[in-house]
Amino acid sequence: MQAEAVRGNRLTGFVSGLPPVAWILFVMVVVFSFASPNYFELRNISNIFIQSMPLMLVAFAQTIIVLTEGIDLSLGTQVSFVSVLWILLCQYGVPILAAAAITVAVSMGVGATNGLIIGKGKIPAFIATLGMQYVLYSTSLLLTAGASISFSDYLFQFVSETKLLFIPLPVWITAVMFCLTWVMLYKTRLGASVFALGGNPDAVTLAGVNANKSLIKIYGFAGLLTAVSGLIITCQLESAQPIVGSGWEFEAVAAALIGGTSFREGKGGIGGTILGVLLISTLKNGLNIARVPSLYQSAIIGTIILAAIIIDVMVRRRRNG
Amino acid sequence: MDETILRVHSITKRFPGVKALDNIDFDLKRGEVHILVGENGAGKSTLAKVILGAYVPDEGEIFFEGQKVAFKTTRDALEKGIAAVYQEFTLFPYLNVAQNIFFNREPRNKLGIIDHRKMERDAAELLRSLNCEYIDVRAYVKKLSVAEQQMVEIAKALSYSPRIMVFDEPTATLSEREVESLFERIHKLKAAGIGIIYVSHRMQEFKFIGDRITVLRDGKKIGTVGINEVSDKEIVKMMVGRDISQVFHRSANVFSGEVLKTETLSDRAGRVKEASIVLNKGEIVGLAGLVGAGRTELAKLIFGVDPIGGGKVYIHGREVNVTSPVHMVKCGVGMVCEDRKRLGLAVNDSVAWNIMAVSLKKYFPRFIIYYNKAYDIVEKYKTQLRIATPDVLRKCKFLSGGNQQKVVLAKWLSMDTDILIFDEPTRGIDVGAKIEIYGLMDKLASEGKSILMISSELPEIIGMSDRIYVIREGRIVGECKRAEFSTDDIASQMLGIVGDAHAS
Amino acid sequence: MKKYLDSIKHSRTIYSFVGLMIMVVISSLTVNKFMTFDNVITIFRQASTLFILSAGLTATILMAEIDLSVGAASGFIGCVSAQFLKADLPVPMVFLLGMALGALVGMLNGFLVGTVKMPSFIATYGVSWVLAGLSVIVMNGAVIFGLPEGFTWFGTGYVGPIPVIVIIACIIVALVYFLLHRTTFGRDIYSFGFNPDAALYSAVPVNRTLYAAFILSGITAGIGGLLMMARLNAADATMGDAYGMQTIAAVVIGGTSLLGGEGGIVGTIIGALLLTIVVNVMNLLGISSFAQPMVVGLLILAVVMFDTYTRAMQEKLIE
Amino acid sequence: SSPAPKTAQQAPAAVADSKPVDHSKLPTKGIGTSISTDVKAKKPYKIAIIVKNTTNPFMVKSIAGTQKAAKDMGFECISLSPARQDSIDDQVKIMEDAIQMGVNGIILHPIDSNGIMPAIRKAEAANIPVAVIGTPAAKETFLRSGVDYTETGVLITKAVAELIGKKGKLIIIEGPPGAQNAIERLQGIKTALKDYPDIQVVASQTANFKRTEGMQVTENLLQKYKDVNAIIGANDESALGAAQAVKAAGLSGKVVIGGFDGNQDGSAAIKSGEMAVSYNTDPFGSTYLAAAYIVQFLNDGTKPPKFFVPFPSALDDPIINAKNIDNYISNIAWWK
Ligand SMILES: Nc1ncnc2c1ncn2[C@@H]1O[C@H](COP(=O)(O)OP(=O)(O)OP(=O)(O)O)[C@@H](O)[C@H]1O
Ligand SMILES: Nc1ncnc2c1ncn2[C@@H]1O[C@H](COP(=O)(O)OP(=O)(O)OP(=O)(O)O)[C@@H](O)[C@H]1O
Ligand SMILES: [Mg+2]
Ligand SMILES: [Mg+2]
Repeated sequence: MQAEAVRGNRLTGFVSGLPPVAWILFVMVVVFSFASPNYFELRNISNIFIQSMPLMLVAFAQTIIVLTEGIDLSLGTQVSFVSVLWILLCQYGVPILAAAAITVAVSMGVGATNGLIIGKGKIPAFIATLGMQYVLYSTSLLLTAGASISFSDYLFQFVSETKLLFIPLPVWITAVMFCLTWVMLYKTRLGASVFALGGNPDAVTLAGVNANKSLIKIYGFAGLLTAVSGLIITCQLESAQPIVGSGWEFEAVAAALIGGTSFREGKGGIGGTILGVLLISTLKNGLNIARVPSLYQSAIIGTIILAAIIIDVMVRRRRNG
Repeated sequence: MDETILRVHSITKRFPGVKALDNIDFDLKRGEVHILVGENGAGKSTLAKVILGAYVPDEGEIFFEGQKVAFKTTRDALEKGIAAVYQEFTLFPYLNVAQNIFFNREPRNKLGIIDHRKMERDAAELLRSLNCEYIDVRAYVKKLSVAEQQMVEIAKALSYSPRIMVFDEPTATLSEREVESLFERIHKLKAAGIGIIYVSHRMQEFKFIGDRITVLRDGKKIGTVGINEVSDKEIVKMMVGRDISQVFHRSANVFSGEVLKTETLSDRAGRVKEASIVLNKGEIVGLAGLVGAGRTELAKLIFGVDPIGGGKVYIHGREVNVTSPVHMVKCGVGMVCEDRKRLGLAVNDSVAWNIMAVSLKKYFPRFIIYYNKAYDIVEKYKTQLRIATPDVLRKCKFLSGGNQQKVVLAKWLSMDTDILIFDEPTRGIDVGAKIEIYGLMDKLASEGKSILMISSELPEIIGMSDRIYVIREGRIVGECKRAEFSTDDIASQMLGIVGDAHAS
Repeated sequence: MKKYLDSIKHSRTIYSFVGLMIMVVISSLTVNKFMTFDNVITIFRQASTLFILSAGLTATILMAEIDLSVGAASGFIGCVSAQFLKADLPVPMVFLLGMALGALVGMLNGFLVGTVKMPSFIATYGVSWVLAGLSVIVMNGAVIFGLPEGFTWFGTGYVGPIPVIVIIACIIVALVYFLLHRTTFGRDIYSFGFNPDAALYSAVPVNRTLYAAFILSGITAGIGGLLMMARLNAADATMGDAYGMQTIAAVVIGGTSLLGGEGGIVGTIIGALLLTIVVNVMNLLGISSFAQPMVVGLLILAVVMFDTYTRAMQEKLIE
Repeated sequence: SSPAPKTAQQAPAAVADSKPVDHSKLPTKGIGTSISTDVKAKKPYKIAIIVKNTTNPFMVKSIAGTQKAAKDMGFECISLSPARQDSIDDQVKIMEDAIQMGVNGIILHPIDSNGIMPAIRKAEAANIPVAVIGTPAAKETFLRSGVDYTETGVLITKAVAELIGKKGKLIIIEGPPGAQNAIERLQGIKTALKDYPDIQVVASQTANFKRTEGMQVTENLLQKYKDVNAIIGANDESALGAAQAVKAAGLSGKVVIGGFDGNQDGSAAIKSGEMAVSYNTDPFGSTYLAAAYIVQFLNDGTKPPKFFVPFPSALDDPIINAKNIDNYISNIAWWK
């Protein structure tokens, strides 16, 4: 009996210790399952996952940047830029995988440039990346003359439609990137500097770390994640859309914050971000499946996301006393 | 080669508005503890940081083991084996203890992957050597107490296996037990031939661990002496630059009527416990206590910055509902904060607007500002307090510490409140400015203003106060009138010990 | 001398002004019809919405906060007001309601930032998301047009050779200038922006000031939305979208620092003019509109970098 | 010199046979809100109408057209729109959601010809017929309806050219760069202009289908080209913006303005003389027609006579001008 009581306590302890986003997500899934019969089906769940992968990667990128007390407003346009660059290179006759590699490298370069402007140039991240956002937006439009551009290759279909052990390839790719990011964050010095920069930037320098170099690497790593996101969305749309990623940077911040990452003290991590992104995709998908008129959807989504962030802020404040 | 491990030759370092170090010579031998003392702002931390590569000196040279070195960053110094416990908080709240201790030096494999297990083992061992095995190496630093955090800072510095260690006020936030462990460790380091630079204000520590002592004042070196060659009194005299009696001037005053009274005042965090104090018209009341005793917390409660947990505040005999500084200023209370740059001033704003910050609504109750009038007011206080600035529109960050403090005082003088709380009013300013401020406080009191003064400098608090409250761990533990003042008594009350084992 | 207690003399606005002058000279040389009276009036007329929207925003940015909801709020208020006009409410009433609605939006932002203590960046973005969604609902997918003459006059009418909307913009800018630079409220904003903690200890009513700044930003967003609609003689749900980031660009290019305290409304006007001239000139030169955001982005980076550089230089000099 | 980027222009759908289908062969009668049909659904099918956004009346009336069709024919209409206006990846997601909901047919306004293809393939794999309206998909689907954009461009340009006496200066206000329909329409305009060598295009700039931008661009251009004779806006909204600017510049009556869509405000402008011509693009009727074809197919497998059934087409007298405006407003207009 006593053992049971202990276990009960542990369970309630575990449950009440869960981040608020887990709760909201759970409630949402229950509500949608009741609201529509074909909601809780494997195919739909799989849909939600596939649909959220590109945003998920951008949200990982945004999370590590927010952890450094930064922000990257150019992530969305980076996705578009990557997509455009890849297809363009293919159209010029570069082999598709080589083109992808070049694209990834360029994207990391773009990220690193952000880091350079912020660190060396001592420009607030908000402004530096706002400038970069405008520049990349223009670049993508100029490169494509504003139109979507396409290239046909079996690779696109292969990536977006193959399943390995019942799990679609984009999910695998994202999982791999998650592991990579996780290892970077928790198992390398760069990762430690992410939390350190957000927690106590002056002390980073005192510890003999070149903070500017770290920023360049961190934003460069974000560029890597965005690049993969751009490649996946290109495969999913089998074409490059010059403005496809616009606005993702904000959804990504929202996901990170809903997931418990905070702009202060280097607090948070990418685990919560997964839930944050899933919350946003579940919401969008559920509203459609439950046939909520599209007219009302945008306002509903906005309100719920705002509410989720408020709840997260409040609950954590209460927990920390 | 002689046993000097480090030599600093005519170092000068300037900051906007101050010469923090002026032509300083300094040396450190193997296996010695070299103590650096001086008043707040004397330049101790700056000297330490120059040695550590955190600041690049404007002039001068540094020799490490006879070799000239030019550190550009702390990394350069760390590579030579010069590590430090800084005065500031240098930990990262959301990294764990082990990660903090080995930050940027984590053991890793060829792929760059950190070996957490080894790191945690090493961290635990280090902490054990400091008698701190109770600190969980996997806990976020954020969750530790202030003292525990300080021990982690010390462990972090030790983990570099340095050849020179710099301790900048390491004991300020430690309890006795931890101080003992630290000293034990310092003695071991000494025995191992490591040179130690030790910055502290606590005189009683000097004799216990020190070998030589260097006194700084206003960025200048006053002298270096063997620890056994001087008395505490002489050290104080070197620090202050003149006899204490010359510095403090207090006119005899008659006090009439209570202006401020607190009744069992407590905060919510438990740092202030049932404090009852009284302040009379025309009186200067000192609040003595160790760093962390809760003096600032009490002041913040009275000024309405922090929410009150229990108790009452009376002003002119009437109970007031302490809600916010806005309200307390209306009730006639003003506060000069201890942290000038963070809380006292908008350093990027001009002198003029800083002076007007509080009193603006008093002079311009109808919302609209008339520049001519504002300008006249600013000029008046600039002249009255002799604030040295070529232009009242100059940003405060370009002023020296003393002048900055005068700006803060001008801000409150222009508001003309009856009650003033001065928290460390002379921290980090030169002696000249100090004397001016003491004179001003005396004048204010004789004009019938009441002052509650918090200070960590006993001579100052004894020299200026009409009455003193001693506060320890959030409680008022003693009260004495000017006639009964005795350094010994007050110090032992502050420390919570009975007897006279302490320096006079 | 006494006059210059005003912070303008000491702010970086001067660099933005030099930038504007350089731009004007280059434009006059490259575009032959640039310095005509008509074109100047056109530029001002086009910039007037931006003037109004970014005027209130300047106050929030001076406090080191940001209001990303300006564009969405102006669009939303425009949409709601269009419905009011359709319901035959009198024009002055619609203006009042529009401003009240703006104040309400500002209050919501103030609540989230000041009371809930969310970062303003994300709070106002959330609010803008909700408002954009509400605009869609309010319009129900329609475009409202054919607004009463008495109303569209504010957007399209002229007093002599000067468009009414330019006059209104100037009045609002003057009012905000007065508020920011000549009142105790304005000083509170600056105090807060320079150092919120010091402001608290200086008995500045910090939360009230924060609310007030967001409310100001909401009200100007409301007026901007109304005039945008009057100028277009129509309202649609997406009309405010373009202004979300453009207003911030105007403020930043005008030399107001996102770190708070530095800058002011004069800079914002210059920033807004610069942005408008860039678009105007690119149109006149027939340059692809795709390149416009690039120019804006580079302008933002250039201004801020130049500012940071000169600041560092000045600090060295004073030492 | 670089090869021009390959755009969806080269996709097969765009070159599909776009000859109008004889009225008598259509399953529907009439046009605009008066459209009707004899087709009845044999089962209560679920048919989804997926639009680009919910802010444009054109899209909203597409939904309305499907809803009327649902009532007339007896099926269930599900309307969906991207949460982020005009976002292609959101549109792909809602296509997938629709498939998940088990719809029997989809009527779709694709945001992008190429980007929508994977989603269309998924629908087809699930045996769901997809009828596209307006912007075509990159490959042939069950049906394409709505207007032939190239044709609209040609016809409006001809109408404008005749009104200015086949010579003079012309400003083109383009649609959103890259938007399929805008590209085709511009193509049509340029094709038609080949027949009018005396008409000179002095400027061609984008206004993104928006009234504000149409106004600003025109304001700026009018500084330089005060003597312009005509302006063609890529849709009514941008043309209305241009009209606003022309009015503000005091050039009312001197500039012939043409637009496309025949929307409510555009119609009013034609009536008041501020605009000269527009083209009835009838979203209401085209989705209704698409729905009728889908229901026929679901009933008994009947396929449309060919892939692209333009509607309204030249046969429907789509040009709206001062002469027929009253009839258009009272009997035909899709926006009522
Ligand atoms: N980063 C800085 N920027 C500007 N001024 C500085 C800076 N650091 C120190 N100062 C100034 O240099 C002088 C010496 O400061 P320092 O910190 O060395 O004093 P200290 O002796 O360590 O005092 P304390 O006992 O308070 O720690 C002070 O006037 C201080 O205000
Ligand atoms: N128990 C505690 N837990 C956490 N922080 C503490 C504790 N006690 C003190 N501190 C911190 O130590 C610092 C000094 O504390 P406090 O202001 O109460 O002391 P004080 O008597 O005013 O000393 P001083 O004015 O010399 O700093 C503050 O920053 C406070 O937050
Ligand atoms: Mg110090
Ligand atoms: Mg204190």
